[in-house]
Amino acid sequence: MTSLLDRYGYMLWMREFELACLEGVPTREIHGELHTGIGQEAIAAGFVGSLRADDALCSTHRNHLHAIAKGVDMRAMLAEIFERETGLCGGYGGHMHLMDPKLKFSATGIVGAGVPVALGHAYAARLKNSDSVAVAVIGDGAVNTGAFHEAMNLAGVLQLPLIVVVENNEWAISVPFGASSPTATVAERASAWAASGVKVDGNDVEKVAAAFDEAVAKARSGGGPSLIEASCYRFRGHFEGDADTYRSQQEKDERRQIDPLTITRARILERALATEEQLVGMETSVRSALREMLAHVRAEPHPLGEHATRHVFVEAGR
Amino acid sequence: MTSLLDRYGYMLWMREFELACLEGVPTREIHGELHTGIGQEAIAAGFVGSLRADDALCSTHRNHLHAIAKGVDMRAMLAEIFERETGLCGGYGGHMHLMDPKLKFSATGIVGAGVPVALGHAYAARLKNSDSVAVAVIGDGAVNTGAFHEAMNLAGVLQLPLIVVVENNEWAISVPFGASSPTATVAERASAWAASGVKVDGNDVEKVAAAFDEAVAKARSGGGPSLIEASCYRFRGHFEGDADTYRSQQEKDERRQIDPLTITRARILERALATEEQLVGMETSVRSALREMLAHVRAEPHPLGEHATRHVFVEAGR
Amino acid sequence: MRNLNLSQCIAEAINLEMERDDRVLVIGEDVGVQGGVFGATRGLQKAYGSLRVLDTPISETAIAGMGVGLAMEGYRPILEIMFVDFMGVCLDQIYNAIAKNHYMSGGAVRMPIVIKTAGGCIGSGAQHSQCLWGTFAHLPGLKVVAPSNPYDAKGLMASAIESDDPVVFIEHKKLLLTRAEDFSFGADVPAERYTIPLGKAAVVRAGTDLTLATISGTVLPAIAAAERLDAEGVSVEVIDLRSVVPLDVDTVAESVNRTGRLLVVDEDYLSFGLSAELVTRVIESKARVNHFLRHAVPDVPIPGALSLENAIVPSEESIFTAAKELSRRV
Amino acid sequence: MRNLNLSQCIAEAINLEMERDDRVLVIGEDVGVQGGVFGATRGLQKAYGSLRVLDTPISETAIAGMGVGLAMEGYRPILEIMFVDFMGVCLDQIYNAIAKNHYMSGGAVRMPIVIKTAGGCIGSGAQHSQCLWGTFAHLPGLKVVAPSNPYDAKGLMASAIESDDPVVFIEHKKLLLTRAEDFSFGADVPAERYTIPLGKAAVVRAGTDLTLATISGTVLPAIAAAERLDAEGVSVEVIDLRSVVPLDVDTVAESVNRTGRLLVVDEDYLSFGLSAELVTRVIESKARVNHFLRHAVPDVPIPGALSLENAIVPSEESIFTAAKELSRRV
Ligand SMILES: Cc1ncc(C[n+]2csc(CCOP(=O)(O)OP(=O)(O)O)c2C)c(N)n1
Ligand SMILES: Cc1ncc(C[n+]2csc(CCOP(=O)(O)OP(=O)(O)O)c2C)c(N)n1
Ligand SMILES: [Mg+2]
Ligand SMILES: [Mg+2]
Repeated sequence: MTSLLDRYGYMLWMREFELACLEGVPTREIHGELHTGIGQEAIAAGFVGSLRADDALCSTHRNHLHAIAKGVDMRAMLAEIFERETGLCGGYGGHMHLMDPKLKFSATGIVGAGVPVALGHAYAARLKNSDSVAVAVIGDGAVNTGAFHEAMNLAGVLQLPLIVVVENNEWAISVPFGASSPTATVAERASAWAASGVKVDGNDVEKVAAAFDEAVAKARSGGGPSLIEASCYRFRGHFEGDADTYRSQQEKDERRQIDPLTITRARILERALATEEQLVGMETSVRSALREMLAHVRAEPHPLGEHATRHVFVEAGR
Repeated sequence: MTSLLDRYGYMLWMREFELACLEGVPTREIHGELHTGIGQEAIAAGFVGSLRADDALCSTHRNHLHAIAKGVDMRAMLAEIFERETGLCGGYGGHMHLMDPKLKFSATGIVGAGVPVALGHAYAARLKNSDSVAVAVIGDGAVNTGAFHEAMNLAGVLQLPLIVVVENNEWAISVPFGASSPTATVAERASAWAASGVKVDGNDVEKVAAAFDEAVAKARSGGGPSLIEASCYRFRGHFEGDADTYRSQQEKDERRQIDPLTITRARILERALATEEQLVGMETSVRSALREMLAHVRAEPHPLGEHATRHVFVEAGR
Repeated sequence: MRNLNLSQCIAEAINLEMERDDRVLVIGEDVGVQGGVFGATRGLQKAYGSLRVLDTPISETAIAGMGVGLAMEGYRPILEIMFVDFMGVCLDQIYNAIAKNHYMSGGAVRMPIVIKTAGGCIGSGAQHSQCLWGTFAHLPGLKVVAPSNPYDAKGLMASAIESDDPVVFIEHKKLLLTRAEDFSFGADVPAERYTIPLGKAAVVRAGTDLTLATISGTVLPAIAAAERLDAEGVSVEVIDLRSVVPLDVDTVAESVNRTGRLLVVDEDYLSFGLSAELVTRVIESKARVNHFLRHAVPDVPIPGALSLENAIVPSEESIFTAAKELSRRV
Repeated sequence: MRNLNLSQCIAEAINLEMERDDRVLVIGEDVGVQGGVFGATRGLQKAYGSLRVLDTPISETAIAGMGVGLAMEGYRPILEIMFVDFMGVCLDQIYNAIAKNHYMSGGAVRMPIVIKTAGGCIGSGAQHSQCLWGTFAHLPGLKVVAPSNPYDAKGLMASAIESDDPVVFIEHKKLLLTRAEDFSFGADVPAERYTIPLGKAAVVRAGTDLTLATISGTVLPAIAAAERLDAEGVSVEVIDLRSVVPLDVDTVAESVNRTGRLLVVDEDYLSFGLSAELVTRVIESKARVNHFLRHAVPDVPIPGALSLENAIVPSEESIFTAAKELSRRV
């Protein structure tokens, strides 16, 4: 069992990781649209402990936290995001395409496209007669893609071990959830695909963990697909550089008050699972570990241009 | 109000029309995969009377009956199907692409692709502040396409006047409904898109008409989208030439006994809406009208090869 | 000079068309309240309301299919597919319906639709950096336009909206983000409406030794490279194709007939695309092509790291090198 | 001679691969119980069960995406997209994931996937008649194979399955429906397993005056046209390219070097496709190309009526005419 303190530790790593990434944008070390999960840590941290290495996790454009939860090497991730040769994908992928086949982790920049991929992993479990599961994490906006429907449908038909977690941060770029969903919740739609549906407070890491663990257990035991909707709020713009004028300042100010790290921290203290000093110690050590990691990554080389034509094909091509 | 006798008349035209089409296959006057709606007439005949010229109907590969219900000129249809210059589309379309813009009728050969098109028509009604509606007819197999989901979702969000009729003939080529649907019915999925859902006996033209008319009335009055599932059975192979070995002979024999024309005819007699003689008279006259139509169409010219490069662009292209 | 950037010019063009023609609509993700992720539909929803400028869910197939239905109803929808890379989720409606309905209906149905999208490399990796005009150009029934500067962007967008044919309009992300004053040409954009005919290339720099034909984001670096080649004694004529379909072969052929050398620079993938088609058509036109060279993304996905991207995407430097090499061929 | 038709040969090839490699799967619509709408997966579900040969709903994006996940799990899925025309609904997974995952992962992920589909004209109209190999070929990371005869179909399918790269395998509908005895070559198919390397063209008819390069359904009519041209004193060498990616330019260039004339016949759309790419690459190879001609579908959707289709799709007659014209050019 993953303790609340452990989860808080993960959340700290996640937050600090994202903060480290932010540094690469103004310095132009990171290009393209960097999407961070700041404010949404309780969801990914809720996954921890339920997944094994042989379970798959397919993520999105906003994928760093999920990769951390799956156990992907953070330094390799950071190096990939900072476009280094030492990155998880040698610099070929970039921040939207973190992939770690050993841990069955992958991400895509196409909204909704990870769900059919997770379906394939789930089908592999069936083929292997194994009890491994597949998780797809998506945003609320992805529920409206055809890919989501097709994959959910097939998972329902075959009752495959697929768990789709919807991080409902209420916005898909500038489009509010209500303008893209005909139903009040995503969870209530689950029966259309013969899946279980549940909505949880995504700022409550324990609630997420309980719902997630239940869905995983159900999937492992042949109980079929689940759809978990976790409410949350994206603290920053859609990507770094987004003017984010579509959300009112008041909304942003208010909602950022509800910080999953603060909530979890308070709970830990309340339950006396750790002392204030211990927590500060944890926080300081994570922070400095990440500072160090970043410094190392920054010293690493960029991939060589002359290698850019590698890896198009395994065998001879063109 | 369209009488049952009128509907039977439509069903006769539909059946005879399809039988006429069948003749063009062995003679190689019709190429490609011809799909007929024989056995499914009660559904399209149930549309009659509810739709106006300014309502749209978007159909599928199995589209002839829907076109007839919408009032498309049968002779032009037959000529198109028989690949004549005088055809509805001048021979450019073929049997899967009957299009009559004046009646807002169109068809597509891509499964599911008609639903987003109907959505566009429904949105046009909103823009025009008109009470016209849009209908998409699809098969049970199309419910699993991403296009269906995306269009239903947007119709639900905007509460547009979209009616999707699912002709559930239990088979999508060789794949039975149960192997592609996670739910026992399509209708029960409707709430996922904030649509009304209803399942009707698609062999009962009156039940179809009632459900359809209700959905149209609801849509006209701003009540939003509906999903109507009409059960039926495809009497012939998926297309002419299909060996159709995936359905047992017993199933086919049994199910073809339940013929919507026979059912409707018996009901008419039962209710004394017409005499046997009158019905035979109707049947004979429709049959001979179609024989004559076919003879005429067969005498019409094929489009000239030298015209094949027309109509790619309205303005100069390449 | 008004110093508008390219995305403002696009918005202005759409605005002018929407003003004069009620049938023009804008449908897509983030086009309304936000005015487009690149600002290219800014102000339109305020001006024309949320029905004519519709923010949609992330449902590109619904967007594209809606466009088909709306066109059948007499509307002239502008469908925004945010990045051209996302076309794969809705290409069916684009090539099987939008591109073919006019033909399949024997001319009875018209599809006056603009598919407005952003392409090009800005360090965003394999799924957010493609150009793909070669993909659309291969599919009959679509016009394919890609402007290189603010002036053209406005005039070509007006023509695209006015066209009764479907037009895929690909805006280059880098240009969308470039300020007008940083354009060496086409930065001065009149406030009033004007159109630029689709299918007319522009000779953006005159030269005598070598014809360089390109489009979209590589026009500016091509001109810059040409300036530098002057110093090397090579006079380069630069042609901005403006559209891939129609492809203005005449303008290129006429130039090559004078220079004898043709360099095609393409930010899209090298093979089975613009570069081979243009080379082949110019030769077919009987122009005197003594030497030609293609310089394009060498059939490689766009890599994540900028150091890799820079190595495969045509730049001023690489264009300079390619042109120089071609100019020396004997 | 066993007189198998082409679809049987494909099924046999898949069968042999499934027998030797448990990781090979078949996923698609109607591939199981029915054995494929063209019979090209016949018998496989009976032999390998409904898990390894899965009948799916009409959900091509799910099919293609599943393939990605299964490949990551070490499987070698054969994904059937019934007609190549339907690719537009799932191209995203094909070109943004299947084609790029190997690259985006820096080589860590492999996508040994076969996308098996049917193309070509048989009087089915604009949405059921396309070839589209040019579309796939433009997108880096995909191999594109299209066999012209039963022997090649079997051997190329074996290689496609064995390949660690994704392969789009386009079977021509007309060939699928042609009986083996009606093939003038490649009709004799051994029962045992064999492979034909991807990217090696075949000189299917030797000649000295003109090189005719083509692929898939137009190889047979090209040979027939060539026979007739003999009578006119024109000796035509016919090359079956077999794959569009890799494109065997060497074999074509070597031939053209001898003949001086190149005719490319393509049942796919003319522009921005195979024909221009091949012409350009042959010229780039420095082969002596005195004259060339492209004969392909003239950028027109495939019409419904056969009388129209016949006017725009290359046939024995039209190939004969094109070759004759080219042979007379001076
Ligand atoms: C198919 C597709 N359409 C559009 C986009 C552009 N896009 C990237 S992220 C995004 C919003 C996603 O919203 P949501 O799924 O709620 O995730 P969030 O960003 O809120 O985490 C959009 C529209 C895309 N990447 N792919
Ligand atoms: C996107 C797409 N996938 C596959 C096909 C091939 N196809 C044509 S009809 C059909 C079955 C359709 O079944 P259903 O929707 O139930 O309609 P029915 O034929 O039973 O009337 C299939 C798979 C297609 N035309 N389009
Ligand atoms: Mg969101
Ligand atoms: Mg059906």
